[in-house]
Amino acid sequence: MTERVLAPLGRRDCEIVGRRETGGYVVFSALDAEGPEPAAGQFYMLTGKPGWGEETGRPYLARAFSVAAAERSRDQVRLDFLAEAVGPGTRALAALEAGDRLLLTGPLGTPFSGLAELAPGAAGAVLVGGGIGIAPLALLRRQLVAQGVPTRTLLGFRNRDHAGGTELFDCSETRLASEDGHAGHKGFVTDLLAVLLEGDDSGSAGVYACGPPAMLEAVRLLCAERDVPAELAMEAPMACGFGACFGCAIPLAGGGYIRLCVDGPVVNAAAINTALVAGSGH
Amino acid sequence: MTERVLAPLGRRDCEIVGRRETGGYVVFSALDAEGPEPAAGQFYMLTGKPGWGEETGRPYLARAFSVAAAERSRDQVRLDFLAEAVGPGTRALAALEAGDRLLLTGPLGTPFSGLAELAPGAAGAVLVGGGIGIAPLALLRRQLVAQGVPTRTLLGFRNRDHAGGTELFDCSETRLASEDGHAGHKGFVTDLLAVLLEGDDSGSAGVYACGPPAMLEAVRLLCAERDVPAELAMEAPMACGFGACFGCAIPLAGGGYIRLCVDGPVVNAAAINTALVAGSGH
Amino acid sequence: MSFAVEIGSLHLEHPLLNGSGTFDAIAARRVFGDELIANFPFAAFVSKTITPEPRAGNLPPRLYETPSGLINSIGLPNKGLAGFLEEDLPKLAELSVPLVVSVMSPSHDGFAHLVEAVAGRAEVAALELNVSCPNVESGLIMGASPAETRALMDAVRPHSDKPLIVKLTPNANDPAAVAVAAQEGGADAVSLINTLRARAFDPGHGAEVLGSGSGGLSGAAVRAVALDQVARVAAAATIPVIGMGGIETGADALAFLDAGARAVAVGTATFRDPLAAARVLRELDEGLQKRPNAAADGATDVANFSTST
Amino acid sequence: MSFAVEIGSLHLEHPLLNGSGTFDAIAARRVFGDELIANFPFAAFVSKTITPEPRAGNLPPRLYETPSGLINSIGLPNKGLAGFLEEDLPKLAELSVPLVVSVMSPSHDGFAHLVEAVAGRAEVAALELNVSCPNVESGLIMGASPAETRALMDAVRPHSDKPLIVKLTPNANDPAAVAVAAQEGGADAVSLINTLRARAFDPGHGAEVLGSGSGGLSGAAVRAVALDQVARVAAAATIPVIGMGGIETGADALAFLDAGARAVAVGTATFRDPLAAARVLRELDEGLQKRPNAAADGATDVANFSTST
Ligand SMILES: Cc1cc2nc3c(=O)[nH]c(=O)nc-3n(C[C@H](O)[C@H](O)[C@H](O)COP(=O)(O)OP(=O)(O)OC[C@H]3O[C@@H](n4cnc5c(N)ncnc54)[C@H](O)[C@@H]3O)c2cc1C
Ligand SMILES: Cc1cc2nc3c(=O)[nH]c(=O)nc-3n(C[C@H](O)[C@H](O)[C@H](O)COP(=O)(O)OP(=O)(O)OC[C@H]3O[C@@H](n4cnc5c(N)ncnc54)[C@H](O)[C@@H]3O)c2cc1C
Ligand SMILES: Cc1cc2nc3c(=O)[nH]c(=O)nc-3n(C[C@H](O)[C@H](O)[C@H](O)COP(=O)(O)O)c2cc1C
Ligand SMILES: Cc1cc2nc3c(=O)[nH]c(=O)nc-3n(C[C@H](O)[C@H](O)[C@H](O)COP(=O)(O)O)c2cc1C
Ligand code: FES
Ligand code: FES
Repeated sequence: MTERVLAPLGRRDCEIVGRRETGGYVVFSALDAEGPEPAAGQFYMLTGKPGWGEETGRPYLARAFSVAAAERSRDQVRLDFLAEAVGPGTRALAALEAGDRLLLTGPLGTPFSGLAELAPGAAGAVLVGGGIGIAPLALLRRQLVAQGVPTRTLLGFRNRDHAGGTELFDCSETRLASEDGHAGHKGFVTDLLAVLLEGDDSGSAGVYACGPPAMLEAVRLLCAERDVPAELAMEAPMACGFGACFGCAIPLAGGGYIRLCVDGPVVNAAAINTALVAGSGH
Repeated sequence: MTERVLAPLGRRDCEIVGRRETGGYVVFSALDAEGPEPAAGQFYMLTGKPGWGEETGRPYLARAFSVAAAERSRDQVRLDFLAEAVGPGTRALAALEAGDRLLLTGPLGTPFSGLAELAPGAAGAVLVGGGIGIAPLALLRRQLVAQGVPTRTLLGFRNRDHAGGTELFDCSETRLASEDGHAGHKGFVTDLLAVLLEGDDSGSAGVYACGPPAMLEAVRLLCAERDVPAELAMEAPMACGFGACFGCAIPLAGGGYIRLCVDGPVVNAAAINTALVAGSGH
Repeated sequence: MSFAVEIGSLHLEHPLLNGSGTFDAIAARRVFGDELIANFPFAAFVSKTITPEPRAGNLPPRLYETPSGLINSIGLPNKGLAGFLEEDLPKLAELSVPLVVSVMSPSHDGFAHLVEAVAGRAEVAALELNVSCPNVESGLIMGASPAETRALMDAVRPHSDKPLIVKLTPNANDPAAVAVAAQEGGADAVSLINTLRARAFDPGHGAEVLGSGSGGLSGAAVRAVALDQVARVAAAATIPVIGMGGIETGADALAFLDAGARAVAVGTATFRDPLAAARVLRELDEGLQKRPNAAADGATDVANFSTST
Repeated sequence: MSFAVEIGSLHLEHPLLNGSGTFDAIAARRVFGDELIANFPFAAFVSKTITPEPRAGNLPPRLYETPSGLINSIGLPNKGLAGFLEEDLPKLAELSVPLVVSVMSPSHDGFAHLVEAVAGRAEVAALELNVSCPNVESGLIMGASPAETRALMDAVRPHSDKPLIVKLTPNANDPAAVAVAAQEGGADAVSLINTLRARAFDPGHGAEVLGSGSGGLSGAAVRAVALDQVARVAAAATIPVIGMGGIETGADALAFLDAGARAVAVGTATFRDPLAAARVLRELDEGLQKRPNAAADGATDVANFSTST
């Protein structure tokens, strides 16, 4: 799970084979006839079908998407993406239907580390997802469970309109939080994390988190306080996804920047300066 | 038929209610809930659905389309357009399906004159269409026939791939020509016109033509030679369609230019300098 | 929400104008009828540029669509001063909004004469000086350098008390310096951007597509460039700035106000939708209401808002 | 079809390069593996601009998508001369194509030192001089005027015999005059366009989006502007011109050759598709074959073709 899976060179033309709505989100699936199986935390750059320039004249560049599920059958890989329509690009992708084409490059980026690597000796993994950020954790959970790693999952949502995709997780192991109280604990998912880490012995867990910048920053601070190793899957504006543009800069704790697309999107929480980077999510 | 029908101010959002292929062309139909019935020869500016910028980054502006059929039912008008996919804009329009939206402005432009006005005392009308240029003649033929004007129709096509839509005409009154001989006379539609005018008494017909620049120029010269009054529905690159951009210039016989979108697209053949205007068709 | 803007003695009910040469109110009335007069989308009508003598315009083709943009090489077809005053001015006077007449001449004398003749008509509220043409005397584009612009202002300013708006060219090293020169020469406002020099080739045979060889780029493609120039000009000059270049939505218009423009113009977007400006105004109003600093009672004033940034 | 192009002693198998700063061959090899080396899409690799000292780059956000374009404010992050020579150069030497190193310094001395140190390395086939930065001595952009450009050439030319390519800035009154100055100062080629100055504002709160305030526009939106500047430069200069700005298809590349460019570079299009340049090359070949003047035996030569227009 810790190896970066290489991407075939170039952009591939894939067929959309499914689309369904899940709460306020959409899951769309593409058949990748040439690509490898991605590791959890890796992502793809996606482009949807052409059409008239919208009033905004966008989208123009491809959009970065984590892969939420990947299933190999014979020599094809079915990739499931979880989308929240927040702008012209995600809107176009969320509107794709079976039979449409999807252009993709990937898998890209550094995946999540294995638990033994992130937190040697830890008894289990804690997954903390917020909003659309639950996507890469769905694939991570599957891979951890397949390896027999005890895994607890905490998922948080703003409100009913900004929630969905929990069926990608096994509900018996999942605890929910929502700011409007429509599901689970009324409040932040990091409230759940604080309680959970309180009960744990120090050093007994490794945390994997993905979500909005404010959530990731709260996770980073909580874990730093308690010396719990943590990996964060972050966002930044990305033009290329493969290290070409230097646009996806994230400030390091020691000064300077990394390119999130090649040295991330999964970063060790201790390595970065803050998860509250301007432009790094919405 | 000679009055310019005014356009409602602004762009309207219409529903596509039908699409069918006809030879190498496509007929698509939209329901115009607010607009008037257009006169033959008028056109609309059309924009299809938004999407990702194609590799070419186009289409951006609306595209000019003649109306091929218009049928009022209660307070709605069903508009049929005949499309040949020659570039990104026409490709996007030809791919529209029932349920899609179409943005349109119109009806625009000066329509064909009535026969009595074009050729006072003439016994009948001759319609000469080439390629996708048959579209406005389909509507004109219906309007002439409804007025009891004897109408003969000559339609020409390059080859099988660039032909279609003849079912929009009544085949008993229609003669075909094709350069590859796949239908009707092997040769140009203007061959048919020359023969037909040869047999006619001078002054007994008025000609209405629409098609590629070379065809229109041949019609113009033929009719000038024989003193037959003729109207040509021409093309020019159009950014706006309502006189705003001055881009659609067509040179006049007496020098200077007209704007084809407001002083055309139907022009009297005697008024223009040549139908072979650079950029005025493909 | 009070949307009114003053540019010298030119009163605008709201901050949206048309770009010169991108709307012909007379032709549009033929097409859309009197509905156009009742629902005129602009706060003032800016005429297409007129020149001393009639011009037929450039050889076709005059248009070429580019990604999110349009190249035009129209060549300023117009009836000339006499034809404009006689035929067009009476019709334009029927509009319900103030009239701004755009003028251009390749010589200082010609420019001064145009300004005097046009400004002398009561129907005309203000003039826009199109300085994107070469000066026949110096061979330089009139608006490409501060010195050329200042010399032109010195030649025309004495000929009218009406507001003179200088329309800057974006094909310059330093539009802000040109704007300052216009201001020092007595301009009441500057407007920008005019089109960016552009060209296209036909893939079939490799020759230039446009009849005149090259043209000017407008539309959404130039918006980011226009915003940068407007921000630089507004930071350097104190007279009002009228911003334009690719405005298609209220958010776009708001960005120009944020950059320091007092009013904005819609050009190419009108080609796609004759009422684009009306939609932009609606969206602009909504966008301002959503601002954290928008007064709860809806008293936000665009003019104040934009000068305060 | 022979596609080879010579730019001084720099031999290119075909006319397609990458734009400086739009492809990182080292990072791409981490992502795509050795398939990248086997199928390298460019005829030479142009490095990101390096400066004398290391630079971290600009504050994020650094990117903003515009209609058919991209604004970047990357700020030239790089390891500095020493870091580049030590860490990157050995890796770049493993590529199967010649290496062009882009350099920039805010002082003439610094520029001269960079040129000498980089050109002294056998792995380096040619240098590109990025002159889009202000000169610390004069405060003027080095490439914005002919005089500044000539002074820079006089300072650096004596320090290397390798081909020097001057990368022109498009934010100038007259890029053709700057190109001629570079040529007179001994440049072997010029390349253009670099990005157009651009800016964006956040509709939510009205502040500039980019961390550094403004940035540069690239991508399809700038293509028509780039084609005009390339045509003007190629008409004025006799040294080879490397054209770029929004090239995404073979037809686009062909248009730059028609405008007079000898070679072309693909930048932003690579972000959408890492193999965009390979597709562009294929399409360019097809486009040339379809030309009425294409020799039936396929002997059309891009270099001849482009110099003959
Ligand atoms: C590694 C990675 C993985 C990701 N995984 C997922 C995923 O699995 N599912 C998912 O739904 N999303 C995911 N995202 C986020 C997704 O890529 C963005 O939401 C998407 O790029 C936004 O594009 P858009 O066109 O829809 O919206 P945009 O309009 O581009 O952006 C949305 C918001 O950002 C601001 N914004 C940024 N740039 C602009 C601009 N140029 N113009 C206007 N507004 C702008 C606005 O406030 C806007 O509301 C991921 C991002 C990264 C980096
Ligand atoms: C009044 C009027 C009525 C019309 N009625 C009809 C109709 O009923 N049915 C119909 O199918 N068509 C009709 N047309 C033609 C139609 O508007 C054009 O075919 C359409 O605008 C072409 O757009 P496109 O994007 O498909 O192709 P484009 O690529 O815009 O143009 C097609 C060809 O023109 C050239 N070209 C022009 N501009 C460019 C450019 N910017 N970039 C690249 N190539 C360019 C190319 O050679 C290309 O192959 C009408 C036109 C007018 C003026
Ligand atoms: C077809 C066309 C014609 C134009 N004619 C003129 C003109 O006569 N005078 C002038 O000052 N500007 C002219 N312009 C420039 C516009 O007024 C405006 O400055 C420019 O198009 C940028 O705005 P936009 O992107 O909203 O169109 C013209 C622009 C276009 C597209
Ligand atoms: C993200 C980004 C970074 C760039 N960095 C550099 C650079 O370091 N040095 C340079 O000379 N040009 C740089 N450029 C400019 C490009 O090389 C090229 O001139 C410009 O982008 C136009 O080409 P395009 O439209 O194909 O991208 C950069 C462009 C982009 C988009
Ligand atoms: S997205 Fe381009 S370098 Fe990271
Ligand atoms: S298309 Fe704009 S004036 Fe005719």
